Amino acid sequence: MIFTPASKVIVQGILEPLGEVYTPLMQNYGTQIVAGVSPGQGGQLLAGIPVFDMLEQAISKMGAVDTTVIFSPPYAALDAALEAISVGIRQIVLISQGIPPLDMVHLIRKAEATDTLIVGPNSPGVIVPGQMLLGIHPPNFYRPGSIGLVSRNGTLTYEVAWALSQAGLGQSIAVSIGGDTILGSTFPQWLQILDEDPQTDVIVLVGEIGGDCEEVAAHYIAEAIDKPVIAYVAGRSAPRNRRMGHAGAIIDSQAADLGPDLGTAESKISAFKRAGILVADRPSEIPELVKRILKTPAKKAM
Amino acid sequence: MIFTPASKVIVQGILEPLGEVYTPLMQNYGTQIVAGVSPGQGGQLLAGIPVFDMLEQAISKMGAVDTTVIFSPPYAALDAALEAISVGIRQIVLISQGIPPLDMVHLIRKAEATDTLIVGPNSPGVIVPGQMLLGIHPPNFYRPGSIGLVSRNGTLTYEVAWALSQAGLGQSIAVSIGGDTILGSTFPQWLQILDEDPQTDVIVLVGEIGGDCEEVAAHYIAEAIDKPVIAYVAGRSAPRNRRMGHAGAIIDSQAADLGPDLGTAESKISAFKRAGILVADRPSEIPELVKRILKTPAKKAM
Amino acid sequence: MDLLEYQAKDLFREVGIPVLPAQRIERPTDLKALKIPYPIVLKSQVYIGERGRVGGIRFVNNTIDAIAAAHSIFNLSIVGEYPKVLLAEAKYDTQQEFYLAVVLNRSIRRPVLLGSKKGGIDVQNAIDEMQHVVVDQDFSSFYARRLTIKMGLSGDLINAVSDVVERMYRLFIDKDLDLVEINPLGVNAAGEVMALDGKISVNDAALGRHPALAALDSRPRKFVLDRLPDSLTTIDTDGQIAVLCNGAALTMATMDLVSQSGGKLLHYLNIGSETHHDWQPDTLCDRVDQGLKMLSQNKQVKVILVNLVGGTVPSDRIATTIARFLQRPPAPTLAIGAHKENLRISRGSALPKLVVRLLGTGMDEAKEILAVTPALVLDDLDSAIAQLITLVKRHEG
Amino acid sequence: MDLLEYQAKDLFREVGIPVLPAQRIERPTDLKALKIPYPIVLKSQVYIGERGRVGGIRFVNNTIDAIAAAHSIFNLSIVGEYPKVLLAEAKYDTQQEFYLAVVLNRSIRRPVLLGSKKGGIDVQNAIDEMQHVVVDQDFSSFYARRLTIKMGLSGDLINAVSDVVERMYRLFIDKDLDLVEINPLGVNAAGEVMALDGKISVNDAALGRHPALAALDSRPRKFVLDRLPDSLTTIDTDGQIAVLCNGAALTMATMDLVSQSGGKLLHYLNIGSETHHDWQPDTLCDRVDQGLKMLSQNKQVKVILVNLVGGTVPSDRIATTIARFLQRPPAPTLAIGAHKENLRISRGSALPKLVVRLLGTGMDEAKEILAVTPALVLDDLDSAIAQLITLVKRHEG
Repeated sequence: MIFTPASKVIVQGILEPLGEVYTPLMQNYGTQIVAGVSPGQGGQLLAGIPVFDMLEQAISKMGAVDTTVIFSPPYAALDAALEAISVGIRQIVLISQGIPPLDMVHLIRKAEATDTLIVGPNSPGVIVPGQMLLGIHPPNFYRPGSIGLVSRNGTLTYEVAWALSQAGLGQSIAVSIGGDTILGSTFPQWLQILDEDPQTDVIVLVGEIGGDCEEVAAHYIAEAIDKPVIAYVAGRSAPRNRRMGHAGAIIDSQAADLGPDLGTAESKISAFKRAGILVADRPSEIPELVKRILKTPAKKAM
Repeated sequence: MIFTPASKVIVQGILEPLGEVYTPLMQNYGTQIVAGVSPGQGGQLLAGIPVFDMLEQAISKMGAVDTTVIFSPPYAALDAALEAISVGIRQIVLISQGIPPLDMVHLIRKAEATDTLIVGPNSPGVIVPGQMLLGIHPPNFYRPGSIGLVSRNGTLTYEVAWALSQAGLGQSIAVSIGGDTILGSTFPQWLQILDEDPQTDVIVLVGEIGGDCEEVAAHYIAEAIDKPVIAYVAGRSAPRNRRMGHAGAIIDSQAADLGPDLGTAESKISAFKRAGILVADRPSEIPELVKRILKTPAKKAM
Repeated sequence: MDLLEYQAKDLFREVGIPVLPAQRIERPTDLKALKIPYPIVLKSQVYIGERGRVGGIRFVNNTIDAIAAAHSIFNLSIVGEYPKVLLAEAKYDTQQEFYLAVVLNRSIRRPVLLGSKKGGIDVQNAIDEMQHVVVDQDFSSFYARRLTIKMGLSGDLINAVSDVVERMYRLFIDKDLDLVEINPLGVNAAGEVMALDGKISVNDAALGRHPALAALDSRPRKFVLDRLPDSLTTIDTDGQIAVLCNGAALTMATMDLVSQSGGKLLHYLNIGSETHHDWQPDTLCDRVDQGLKMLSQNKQVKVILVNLVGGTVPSDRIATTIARFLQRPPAPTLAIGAHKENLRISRGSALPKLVVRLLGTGMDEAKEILAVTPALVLDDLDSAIAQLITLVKRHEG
Repeated sequence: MDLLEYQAKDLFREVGIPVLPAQRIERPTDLKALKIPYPIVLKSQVYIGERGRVGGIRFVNNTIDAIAAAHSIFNLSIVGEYPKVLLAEAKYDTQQEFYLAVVLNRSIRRPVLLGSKKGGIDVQNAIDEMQHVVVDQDFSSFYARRLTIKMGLSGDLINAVSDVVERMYRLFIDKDLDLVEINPLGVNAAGEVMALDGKISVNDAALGRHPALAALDSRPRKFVLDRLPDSLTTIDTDGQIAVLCNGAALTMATMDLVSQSGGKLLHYLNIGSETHHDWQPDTLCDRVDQGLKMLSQNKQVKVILVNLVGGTVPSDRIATTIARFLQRPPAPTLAIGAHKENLRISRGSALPKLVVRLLGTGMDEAKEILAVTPALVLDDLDSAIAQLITLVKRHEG
């Protein structure tokens, strides 16, 4: 597992409104937040956490950290992430939405060159129920357990986590790769992490319309994932060519870049079904399908 | 040795005037030039060498190459070098002068990330006497032998090579790192290569005023080089703050960046002397010093 | 945000992409001060494509014909849109027409250069021969040359076309574009190239750092970060249901459940998630209030399903907001139909019924607060949907 | 290429670095049309620094004083340079003055950000507190912040100053600068920053791709790639020797040998190396001819040492060029002394003696060709130097 309670965490943009609300919540949940950064506001304290002007000052005082959670304003997020990479941080959680896509392209190239894991942007981050929170997941919807939950949205992820928890199905880890068009990590990356995680028995993937993430994930699951996967796709009734609220969820075929049907719920559901993956019709069906799978012996041998 | 007669070589900017003059000379000397590139002029032949519009076309037809010699115009040289790196070439010889320094900064970052050796710019390149020529060294001044010759200039390098050859001292390899301010490789890099080269017994370093290449080299030789080194520095009588003809040879202390004396001939000669390196007072003294060294037993044990 | 053709060409001119001499025409009489020699072409400046097929592009040879043509183009609606300005442009004799574009590919997360030797009006032709070059590392000119070679160009055209592609790419990066397209790039007998039509989309999220571009479009934004949309989307014109949720995927999942249960949805409203850097707990309550007002202004909405999955805001605070909304004296409402003409104001109509499903902390208090209001409160989503459908059927029956 | 202060500030304004309201004054009467309110400062626009100490900067409170001050600044030579234009600028009340610069460090081969909390006229103060930040990878704002932290700034000044540094860096990259410097950056009581003086050097090799910048300086270039210099540098005003070589280091080595042998060098001329992409064999011969003409125009030159180490051009071709030069009827010559006033034209004076040392192919033929001329031909450099010294002594003796 990459995210353990022993991980030391820094918060960039800690004095942004969102940082001020969520940093104490993360800390209360058990996350070891050693410092915060807000350029020009160094010297303050938030919930007892010292705030610095720069990451390198924080690290020279507080020691090395493993992970940063970034609440910086969207046009400052790329710089915050590059600053983190420059001081050797290799796990970055980007919460803010509205980061320009070309900033993400720049960051992804840098992350690839330095083997850095990026979560987000426009993501509630990562939660390891009962252990640590890196972001804004509402902890009360989660319970410790063995379901790995991966999505690219926020509140629907909480809804599904709650449905699982209510059904007695706790979660090993839950992550949203984020709702923007250009994302720092991909479904295959996280499916691989969950496949290798000894705490995880079943993977639940919550998808939605737009792009081809789910199609790619379905293909990857069929090829490389041994653990059982349950999928759900939101947006069957969404109108075409309408942005549903975040940049990621739009079905379009700009400049002949995507096939005309790629990105629809039908395309995604049929990709999962072709790959032999069970698809839930509604959120409440997800726990039912997980229970059915847990009762049947594993389909694939290791 | 990195440059062997078996190396396959491509010439970029082969149909530039300089390329048209020197490519046949390189080929006659035994260099295996498999193809040339000149964008927009693909399909032609030069001295029997096929010319392509792009490197990847050349490689897909002629097979992989080890080294590229670039004669492209100065503002097209960065792109040519990046094109070479993108197809996996890891040895680049830049002949053209006038490449903007910031283009070199960009290229050096890329070269460092991909472990690519850059010679030049504003350099006659590399010659392995009797075996291969990568650039514009006049071959008739060189003889095969065991002196490794490294410089950052052109015609003075030929002069020294001729003096050595006349004295019966052939060369294992001769390289000029180039006369511009920002160079793709450094004296320490080449001193290391020559130190490790089994064909090389003595190293001759031909320096000149400007910058701190020689000071850095002197320090590096004292720290890391086991073979004997003879140095020569041109420019004892050069006026201050006058560009002598290429961008590299100017003594300046812009924006408090260099100490006021750094870059003078005195500074360089005394750095060599402090490091215990013999310094020739004139080019004709170089062969005398080499002979003296070859007669005395090696000062440093391996 | 899309730009009009003349705005795209202004940017092309700035970065050295060849465009024809041209002049903006804001009224037909502007043609009397035309500085371009005849013959010219007059082009309707609308956001919709394919204007040529419906008469939005006219070739004219003199001022009298030009003024007449301008009058008719100004009065020509193209899929409902009238031009505010025309572009008068010199003519160009093309021998070949190419398609060129730079677009961000979200799947491979890199910009992609697109090029086709068969550009022009017939898009399918262009697509059939489309070549792709992924710009996987820092851009350099060779990526543009690679595209031209894949397109099958040779000789001087390699350098002429790759120079245009390179400038398109720089524009794409400098201005945070989602798309820059030239179709067609005309090639004349001398091998000179000319951007004859162009399309540019600026990334909405990046508009804040390009104020000059943002100022080019005065229309209300379809979707603006950090605030509610200016207008509602109609899903089913017969629908009587509206849903109000927080978060895009939750909104879609809720809409799916309504549709799967046979409900007809008129409107949906996503009041946004909590991933804005300047989000504060008050933001959510303010938007619930504004959202309920927006949805209840259309009297065709009979039932609103509120489905909010809470983060930090306790449910009782949200319940208080909803209760306050329900207690307010009814405001004048607006029936928003498909056409402007149907707009009419009706006073004193009743508020829609509310089915409220909140997930979060403080649920007991929330229920207490809403118990004294007409709102129906349910704990789980499936029950809320069932209740919604029952209510709608009761209303219809 | 250096820019004048007002040219540097125009670039600052373009990229959003705060500068004061200012106006160019080309003649004192321009001050009558001044748009900036008094008091103002008038600044001599010369390339030399330290103009303040010699009266090149004056504060004035009204038009009459301003015109008088302008007259005196226009007539004030600063180390030999008269201003063509003055800069009239508003006054600024500074509380602190910082030094900021971006410069390319040739040793570490990266741009470096420089900053000092003690800017202003006393450069030594700035240097004592100078902080360095190497931009080792792609630039991002945090490099600029790092500089401000190292400078010891805190609070809002961190963001205000790092914003200026960031804009300086973008300018440095976009315009291929060797140096961009702000000294001082003024900070007023409200914590606002202002670039009060600025210096920009554009890299000469890159000027070809910045035509707008190249056009800012009409003075003849000291050194231009691809052609000979416009004027000769004088080393020793008593000297009678000139050397002509190909290549900078060879020129320097040859000068060193002359000097080591007790020769007094008047001029040197490096006719360039063969690393121009458009170099052709004819280039060398043309330059030998032009170079010999340049050097022999000064009748103080008694002996020219030609030392050419050949690449591809056979020595006999070079010898033919030299022979032709020597056979040409003597042209009017110019005595170039240290001062303009000494310029005089003398006709029919004899050509200088030539000592020729060529290294390359075709040496036998070369010697034959030169045997019939007054030139002395030698095989090795040391002998050529010895011959040169003998000739000079004979001339003196």
